[in-house]
Amino acid sequence: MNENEISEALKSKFGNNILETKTSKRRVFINISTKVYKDVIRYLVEELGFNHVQTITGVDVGNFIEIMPHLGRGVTVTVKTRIEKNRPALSTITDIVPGASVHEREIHDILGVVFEGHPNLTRIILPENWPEGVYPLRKDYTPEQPVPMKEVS
Amino acid sequence: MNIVKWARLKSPWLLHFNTGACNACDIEVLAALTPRYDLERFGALLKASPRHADVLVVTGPVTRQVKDRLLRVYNQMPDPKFVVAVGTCCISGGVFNGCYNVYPGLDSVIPVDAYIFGCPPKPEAIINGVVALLKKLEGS
Amino acid sequence: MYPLLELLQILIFPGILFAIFLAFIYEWLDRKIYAKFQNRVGPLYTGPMGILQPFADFVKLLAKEDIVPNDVDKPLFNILPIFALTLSLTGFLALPIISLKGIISFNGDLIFLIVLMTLICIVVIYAGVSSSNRFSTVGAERAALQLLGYEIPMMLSVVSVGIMANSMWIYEIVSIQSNTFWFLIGPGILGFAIFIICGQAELERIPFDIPEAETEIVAGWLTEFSGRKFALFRLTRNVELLYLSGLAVTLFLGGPSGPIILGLEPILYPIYFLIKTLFVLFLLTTLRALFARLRIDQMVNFSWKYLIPIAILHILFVRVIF
Amino acid sequence: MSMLKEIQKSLFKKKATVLYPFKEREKVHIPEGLRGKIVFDREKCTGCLLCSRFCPSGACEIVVDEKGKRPIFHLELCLFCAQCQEVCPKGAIKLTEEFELAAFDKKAFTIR
Amino acid sequence: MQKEELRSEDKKSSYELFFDIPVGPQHPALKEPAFFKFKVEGERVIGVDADVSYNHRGIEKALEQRNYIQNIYLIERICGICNVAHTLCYAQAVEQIHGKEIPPRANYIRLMIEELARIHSHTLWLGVAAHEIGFDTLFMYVWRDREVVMDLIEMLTGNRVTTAINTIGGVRRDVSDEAKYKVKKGMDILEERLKYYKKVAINDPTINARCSGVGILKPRDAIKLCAVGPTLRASGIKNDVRADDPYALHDEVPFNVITYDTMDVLARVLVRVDETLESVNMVRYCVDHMPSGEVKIKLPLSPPIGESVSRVEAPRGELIHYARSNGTNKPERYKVRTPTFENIPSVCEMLTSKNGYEVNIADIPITLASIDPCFSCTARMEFRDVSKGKTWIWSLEELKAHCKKKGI
Ligand code: SF4
Ligand code: SF4
Ligand code: SF4
Ligand code: SF4
Ligand code: SF4
Ligand code: SF4
Ligand code: SF4
Ligand code: SF4
Repeated sequence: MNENEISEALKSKFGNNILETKTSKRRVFINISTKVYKDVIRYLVEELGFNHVQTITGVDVGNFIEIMPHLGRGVTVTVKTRIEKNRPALSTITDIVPGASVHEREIHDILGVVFEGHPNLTRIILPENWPEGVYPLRKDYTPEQPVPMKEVS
Repeated sequence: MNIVKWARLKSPWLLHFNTGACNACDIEVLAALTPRYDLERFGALLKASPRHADVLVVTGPVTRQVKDRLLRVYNQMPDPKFVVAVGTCCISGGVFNGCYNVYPGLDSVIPVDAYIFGCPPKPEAIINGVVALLKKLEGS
Repeated sequence: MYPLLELLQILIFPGILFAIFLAFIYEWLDRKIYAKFQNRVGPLYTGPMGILQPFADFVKLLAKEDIVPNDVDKPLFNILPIFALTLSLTGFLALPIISLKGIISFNGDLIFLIVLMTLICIVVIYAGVSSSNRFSTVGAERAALQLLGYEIPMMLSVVSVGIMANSMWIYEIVSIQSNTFWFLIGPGILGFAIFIICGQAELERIPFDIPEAETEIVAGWLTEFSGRKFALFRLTRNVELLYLSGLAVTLFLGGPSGPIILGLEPILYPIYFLIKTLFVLFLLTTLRALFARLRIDQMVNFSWKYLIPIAILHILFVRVIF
Repeated sequence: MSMLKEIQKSLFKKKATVLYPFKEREKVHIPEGLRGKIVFDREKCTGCLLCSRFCPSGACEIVVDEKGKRPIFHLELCLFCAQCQEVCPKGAIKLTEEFELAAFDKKAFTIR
Repeated sequence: MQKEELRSEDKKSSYELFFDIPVGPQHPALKEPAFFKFKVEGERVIGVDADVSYNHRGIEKALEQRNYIQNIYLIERICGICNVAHTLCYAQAVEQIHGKEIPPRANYIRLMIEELARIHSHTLWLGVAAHEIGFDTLFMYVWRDREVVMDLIEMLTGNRVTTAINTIGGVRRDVSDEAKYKVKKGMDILEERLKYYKKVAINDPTINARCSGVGILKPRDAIKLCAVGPTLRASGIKNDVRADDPYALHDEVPFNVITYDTMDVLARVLVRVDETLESVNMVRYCVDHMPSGEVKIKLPLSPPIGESVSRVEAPRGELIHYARSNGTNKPERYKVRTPTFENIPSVCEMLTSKNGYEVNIADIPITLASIDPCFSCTARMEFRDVSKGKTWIWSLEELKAHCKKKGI
């Protein structure tokens, strides 16, 4: 299945909910609306066979957070969806691909996105004593006093 | 030269501690034990327990999280003990210099006796460093 | 006159001092041969060919700080290293070296030696437990399990010699061997093999270095010992290495006997003894270089599935012949 | 038992060890182009600062002296990546094959 | 700090009734700090907890603070062992944003160095695995023969481990004819030795006792848990980025994807040994077919606005970089996902006893080692600076100011 066939298949299945597609050699980037996020993933994994989650990237873009699972073993399909920063919630995909668990936990740690339905959304990357509600990769992450390294020891 | 000092110089047992290195230095330290280089010529053995070691060979930038463990291992070593910092990022942070999670060099955490420069240093350079340290001790 | 000579024998030659001296040489040889097998040189700059290396290690450890961690069982922790060394040296005294009789020699001393070896292993277990360190405790646990594995076949192989000689007295065993034939050339060979394998386990060397497996449990029961105490334990190990090869020689290779020019026995006997023990040492080192470490359950399995049945069969076989 | 054969063979084989640093020093493998200690030719430098701009670790510090802005190299920070050598338009920087860089002082190697 | 001051603190050794055996930071089985907490019952492992953050150095954040050229060397130090894979992946990601192809000779050199590094990494691993199960003689032999490839890498790049050869737009050094000759000779030696090691791995009784039937990962679980690299291939699944998503001429240079289907540690050993043999052939092919020409094209320092996903088959499995540029000379976001991180769920699965599958304490080191973990890269998470109950935080601005002060 080549790049264009994938995006066509998705477009015909989800219609207007596919906002934008971009393809290059063995890379497909698709922008989708959040409400079909899980359906798109399920369709990709179960119908089209993209059953490998390479990773999930999260980027803070102003008022939104962009969540991008990268799927596939040959062609990489990057599904992009935007969620609001004030209410960062998205349904989990661990029930479809259990291996996505670590990546969702990572994003939960650094961006504070809650993956609804995740069985074990605990710390994986940040230390135990990191304060609740502080998400280091958000752009509005407000600083306290920066401590120069030399005085710490 | 008295016999205790002689024995100390001839039997430097190493403990290797990685404080967050990129592994390149570690594999070079390990390589220094293998047939081509064979640190055992100098009586050096790689020991697993800090209680048995004389020389702490540290590689990698000292990260915040590892600092306590490093101190603990250092304290578990019986006196007299020596510390060798291997690799740029152990000496000063190197490429991670100034990063928020990294101390500016091993010497800001524990006293260091010898530095081996390189990123990573050749196993020969490591041997050279160990020999230099032993020579210095011989003179002192 | 006589007591003085005996004292000299115990303390110097072929007693304690000689044993310690030889133990150092043996460790050096062991390390050198091991290195040679691995295509490298091993200790080189400590004395000629690095021969003083074990001695330097020992002196250095003696002079190092001796840390007693807070929550160890202090009396035990302090006394055990000395106890272990004493045990292994005592064992050495019972080996015949300059004559066909050891310094300590009485009817039934073979049993005494077996008990000694078990005692050393029990000291090891206590050492691990007394350190109250998790690695040490696991090490001790493994040492105990391993004891279950190798002790029985080892005893059986020793007993088979006893049956062949119809005696449990080392002096008699050795003299019978020197008069007739060495047991190795003949029915003893299987017993010898079993003894060597079990000896390797007793010494906790690859493939049976399970109780101090470096990559699994740091240094096992030795983890918490430092300075003097560690030095003593290391020395114990070396004396034990010597002692076990000596015992193998005594039981299976005719002890110090060999072609004799009358009147020169006190010189020739030790020489024969040394040559034979070196051969055994070489075997032990080869085994060390040849294998990977087994897992504790595999070791026990191996022992119960193969070693013990073979040892029992061997005993039956010997019993039928003699 | 293929291992047995091999270790028997090694008993008679020449050892692989190179007795560095005492003997056989010449046998140490030092290929051409090894990235070792930096040498800096102060005369050639024009002070364009490119080296410092591309140095990944800040080993190349710019100081102002009588000739203007000039780099100094702190080897305790240097990665020996040769990026400065590559980027320097005047060829003032060169990484030599000198690799024996052990010292008792962190600042022992500061190249001016 | 002074020695005396430090002395007073620690004379304790901890004792807990429930044995938790800490493996890691400073445990001989792991040559790098990572923390695994095992729950054991006697010698049996019943639970695993992983904390991969001991190696946190601040790399992803630092990447956003440096320009594209400086980042090459920082990326390289995510991991010293597969630095080639990292720089290759990085260079490809940036070139993709530029939309430029690099000259064919550069691609050949890249591929050759990549495969040499794979040989180096796999032989290193074979040695370490031997050491893990206490087979020091094999460890010494493998590392002795590994020096051949180390010398070649040193000759080609100027350092034994950190190669610094890939750069944006090509490679930094050309390969001379003499070097080619030496590479071919080295490959002959290696091939013979590797075949011998394969024989040892298959025949040696103790290796078999320790490795077969240990660390089982079923194919179904492997897919579910998204295992990658030799770990996946040892479970019988044919998957390799070099074949599925060819980059840097992997579609021109012939090779086989190796799979074994016994799913255990021994299979992982054999997969790696066979893969190394494949690499030897690929290096030979590269040397024979290398075209002449340029090795580097010049690209502007700042790529256009865009994003790219770049994948490379690192020695430990699929490595993926995601780059997003905003038109300046520094990346907007750079994400690295390393093979070890992806394999962590799988190794936790391998290390938990259940349904009659028993895991022993003694199996921990070799099982952990069997995924060839490299926690330098695993713990490369983004932004975090907590020390002992005290938290302080830097904003981007402050970080930048700090960087300027440092002259970066
Ligand atoms: S100095 Fe700060 S901003 Fe710069 S690389 Fe280090 S951590 Fe990142
Ligand atoms: S000095 Fe260089 S090679 Fe060594 S650990 Fe640090 S970054 Fe890696
Ligand atoms: S060298 Fe180029 S990128 Fe750097 S400051 Fe000068 S013009 Fe800008
Ligand atoms: S070699 Fe690299 S790290 Fe060293 S000064 Fe030059 S650019 Fe900086
Ligand atoms: S790049 Fe060269 S010319 Fe420019 S400042 Fe550095 S050394 Fe001088
Ligand atoms: S897994 Fe990561 S750290 Fe390990 S070698 Fe690969 S890239 Fe390097
Ligand atoms: S790459 Fe392998 S050998 Fe190196 S540190 Fe990681 S696990 Fe250990
Ligand atoms: S955890 Fe993240 S920030 Fe820390 S060193 Fe690793 S990659 Fe860098």
